[in-house]
Amino acid sequence: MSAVKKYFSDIYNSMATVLVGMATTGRTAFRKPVTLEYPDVRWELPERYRGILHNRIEDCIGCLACARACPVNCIHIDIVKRGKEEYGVTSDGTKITQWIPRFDIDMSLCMVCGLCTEPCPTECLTMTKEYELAVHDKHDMYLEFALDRDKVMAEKAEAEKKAAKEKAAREKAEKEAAAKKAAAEAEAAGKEGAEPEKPAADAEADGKPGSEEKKPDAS
Amino acid sequence: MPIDPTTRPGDFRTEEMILNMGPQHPSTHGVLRLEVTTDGEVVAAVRPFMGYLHRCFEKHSEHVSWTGVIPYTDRMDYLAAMNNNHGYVIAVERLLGLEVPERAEYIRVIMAELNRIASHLVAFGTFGNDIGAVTPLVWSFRDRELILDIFEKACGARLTYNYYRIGGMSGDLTPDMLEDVRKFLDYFEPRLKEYDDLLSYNKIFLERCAGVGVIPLNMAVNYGLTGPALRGSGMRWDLRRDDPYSIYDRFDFDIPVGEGRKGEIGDCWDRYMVRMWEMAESVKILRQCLAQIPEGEYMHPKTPKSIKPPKGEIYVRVENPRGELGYYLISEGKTSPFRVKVRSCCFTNLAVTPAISQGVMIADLVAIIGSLDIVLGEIDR
Amino acid sequence: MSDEIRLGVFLGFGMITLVSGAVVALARTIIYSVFALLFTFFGVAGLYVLLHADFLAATQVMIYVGGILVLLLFGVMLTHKIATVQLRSASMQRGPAALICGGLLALLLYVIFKTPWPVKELGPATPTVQRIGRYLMTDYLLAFEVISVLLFAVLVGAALMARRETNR
Amino acid sequence: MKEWVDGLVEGSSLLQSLPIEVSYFLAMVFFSLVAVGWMAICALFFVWLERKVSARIQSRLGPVYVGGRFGWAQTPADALKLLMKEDLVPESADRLLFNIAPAIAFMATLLTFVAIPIGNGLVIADLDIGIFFILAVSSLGVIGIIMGGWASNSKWSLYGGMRAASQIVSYEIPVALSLIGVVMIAGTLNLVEIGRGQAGGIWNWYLFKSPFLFAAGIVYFIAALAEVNRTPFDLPEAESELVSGYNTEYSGMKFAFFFLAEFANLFVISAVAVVMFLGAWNSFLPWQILPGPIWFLGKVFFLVLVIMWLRWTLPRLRVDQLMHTCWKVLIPISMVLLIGVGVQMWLFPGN
Repeated sequence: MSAVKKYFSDIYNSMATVLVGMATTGRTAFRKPVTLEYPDVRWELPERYRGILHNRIEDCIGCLACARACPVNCIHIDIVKRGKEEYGVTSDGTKITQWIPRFDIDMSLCMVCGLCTEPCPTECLTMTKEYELAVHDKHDMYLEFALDRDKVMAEKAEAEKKAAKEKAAREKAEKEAAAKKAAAEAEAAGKEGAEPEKPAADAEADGKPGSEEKKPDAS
Repeated sequence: MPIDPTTRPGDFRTEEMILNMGPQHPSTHGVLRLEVTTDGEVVAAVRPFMGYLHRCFEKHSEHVSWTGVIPYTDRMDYLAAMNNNHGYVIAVERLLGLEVPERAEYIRVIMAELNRIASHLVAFGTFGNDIGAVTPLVWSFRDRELILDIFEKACGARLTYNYYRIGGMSGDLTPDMLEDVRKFLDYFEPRLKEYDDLLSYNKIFLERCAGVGVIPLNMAVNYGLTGPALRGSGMRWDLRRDDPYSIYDRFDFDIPVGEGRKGEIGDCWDRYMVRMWEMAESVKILRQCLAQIPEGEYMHPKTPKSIKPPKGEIYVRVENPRGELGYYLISEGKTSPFRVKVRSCCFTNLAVTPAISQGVMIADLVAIIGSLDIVLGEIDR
Repeated sequence: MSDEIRLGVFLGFGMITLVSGAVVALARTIIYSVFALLFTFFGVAGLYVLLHADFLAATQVMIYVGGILVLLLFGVMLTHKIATVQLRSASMQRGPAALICGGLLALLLYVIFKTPWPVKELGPATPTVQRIGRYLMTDYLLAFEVISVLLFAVLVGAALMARRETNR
Repeated sequence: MKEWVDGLVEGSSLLQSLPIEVSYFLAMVFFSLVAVGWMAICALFFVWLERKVSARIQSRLGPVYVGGRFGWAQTPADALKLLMKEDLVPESADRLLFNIAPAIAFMATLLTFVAIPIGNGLVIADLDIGIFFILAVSSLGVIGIIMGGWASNSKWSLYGGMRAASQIVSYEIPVALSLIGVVMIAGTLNLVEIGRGQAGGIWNWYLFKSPFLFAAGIVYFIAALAEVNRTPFDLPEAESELVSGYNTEYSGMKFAFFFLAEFANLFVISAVAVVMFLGAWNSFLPWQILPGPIWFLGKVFFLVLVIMWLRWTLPRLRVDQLMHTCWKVLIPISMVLLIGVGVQMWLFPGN
């Protein structure tokens, strides 16, 4: 008899649980969907989000702590010490004592663990909120942060040269003007001469290239 | 064809077919390959093959710093990365003899239990998908996202967290994150009932799971099963209670075990249901954590910058969502470990498959694999 | 419908039936024979429709195609190596076979042409279902019941065999 | 159709100048195209509906982007994509059978569309054996599925084909048995006649005419789900077990044919349920407020919605349980119900 009972209770159970399940799904159907329409609406990323790496090279002192901490060795840094030459200070006041000709991060190797950002003493290596890592060429994943020092130096030298030249020119002009002025004053005291124009070009070259300068480097 | 005179009617000689299931197959949970010998729809023998996701974790660990191993542990059981981290940092801290601040311990437990819920949610969803219901999968991922949001706020990542550090955590849990956890728990508890309505007690689901893939208790012990697979077979064994690590001895929670309510003890339904019940227990633990969490440091202030544990070796095991995860570390006093050996729970759990899947149907095989809830990242490492 | 169209449709269905029947007999691959049988049944069903026996045609399709053909396919697929597509059927002793078939054909043709067939003008189509039902329950009840009992015995036997195999 | 063509010919001088055979032929071609178009529209709409329903059930949005509002152009776009895809035939497949299998599956469904009345007399072929014709022709589809499964020369496909064969052949029986009750009460196999018999209010619908027919309606619904391979009976294409079952190896246009046939079958089983049990094109009040086709399509879409709702709720049965459900539950019950209907007709003749 129990077999007969089981037969009918099975049928009843199937029907009943199917209806319970349908009620559950039916109720959900009238709830608000949770979909975020991604390209149009974007998720607000939290503060600690670990996206693509970025290095503010101006603040980097080349201590190699990040490269040592990286478990996959995707940070390549070259440092050169050039005697006592100064390379300026970081924004928090640390002296930069070495030239960093190469600061490359291979994002295609990086596993975005964030271990490299923790030991950074000047907090110049950070993880941005950039998470759309797809690129068309894998070399685009190879980020080069180092300033091209030679170029910078050349620019600096050029700027200095230019400045010197301008200084000389200005001095000359001033001298001429002074002479002229003196002459004019001597010539006609009541008539006022136009002041010599100030050279517009900045003396100090501020032509630092963009920090995210990319080069198709096969490395 | 000459007929064998000894053949009696009914003694049909049938030919067995070898079916190659995976490594690319919807229900093998990754890149598991099963060589299934089938007799029609009936499985005669199963041979699991793995190694398609082998990444030399153990060897690699010998070449990175002690801290550098942590992100690699994330990638073993990628559905329970927090728990993986937990075991490893405990092992290194014991080598170092480092005490972890109280608050850090609480954060660790909160994270581990949240991750246990997230992991069990995936298990629930994928198991439903294996049985043929797609909606549980989407629902479980919908709710898991909320946990991942908390993780993302806490550590910045949604899958490979790398949140635990030797000596503490990489960041504190701010009050709004704790509020998020509380909100999640309030949202999540009614969902558990919905999951039961949708799947757990559905008659078709019961037919598919109850009494299928039964692992008797002695077999479970002999095969070294751990976690829900062992508890599903009726053994009340949970490292959080039986070998407490971290601060698990402070919490009051039950250890659900399979009771064979709908079929036999140790069937797929029991293993599945143990996970569902465990989620409720994790909620309990989390509520206690939120009530008790003290103020304080989240990182031990005296954690050495360069970690060099003294010479020695240690074995630490923790209760992962999928079972007992053991770390065996040997230190030579250097900056990187001499040897890291992982006792993988999924690996041992998978080993029982051939033993219990003889004579089942192909659909049952899928259910068995799903109920063992394996993660190939951990099996292959 | 005019007679020319009727003739054309008849010839069309006849061709389908004959050609696919030939494929059934001559195909080297058994599975092709079985699938060609599908078109044979279909052609025959078409001929039935042409004779206003629509119920019979539907029955033909339902029972032969939906049931028997599927069973045949099942049998062919299950009893041979299913992993390979090479299911061949060899034809042998063609000479004697051709002789017998030719004789049979001649006999049939003789019978067909010699029999005084009662020719009747085909009236408009009328529903046949009710008449068939009445005949089955009155005039042909015995045949109907005998066939049912036979089929029932077959069913029981098949179930018995299937059960024994699983108990093995 | 004949009357329609005759009427048209009488009204048009151009058609009168042509031989009547040409008119018939043109009408045949026209109605075939109507059936194909109707089937394609149904299938495309159902695919879209399925996506939306599944999305709502799963807290998602579903297609929103293509075509502006509601993503209505998503399925036409998908269809276009499928048609333009490369036509792949696996190397070791049986080319001939592989190619004609989708056509057979498609044809079987198409033929059933011919006999379904969507309004009072609105039917392409008003057949005296209507419901029997639909049952017979829909059993053709299984041949296409087996053929495709076998010709793919893939083990997964073969399993799918085998499962489909055993499942569909088995479930034809409860489908037919549960429909016979209605045929007995209606006294005709003609679908239009059956539909007319249910006019005049919801209490005249055969589903509510007798408790036995009510149960038979449920049995039909369940069995029909199994016959068109919908969850919880979607074993032939059980994705988590057999990858994709019989259409594993299919892609592009041929896959589209299988897919189209599958979704069009949804319409067929719902339409049959509506005609046989749910009053066809009649409104649930004694008077017809809206045109018949609107009622008919409304009911069909409601049933389709329920089928989709079921699909996104339920897990899948196992093969042996499927057979158990059919042979040990549905067939005995439908036989009992049949006897019940007979007894009812005998006790209350003329009701």
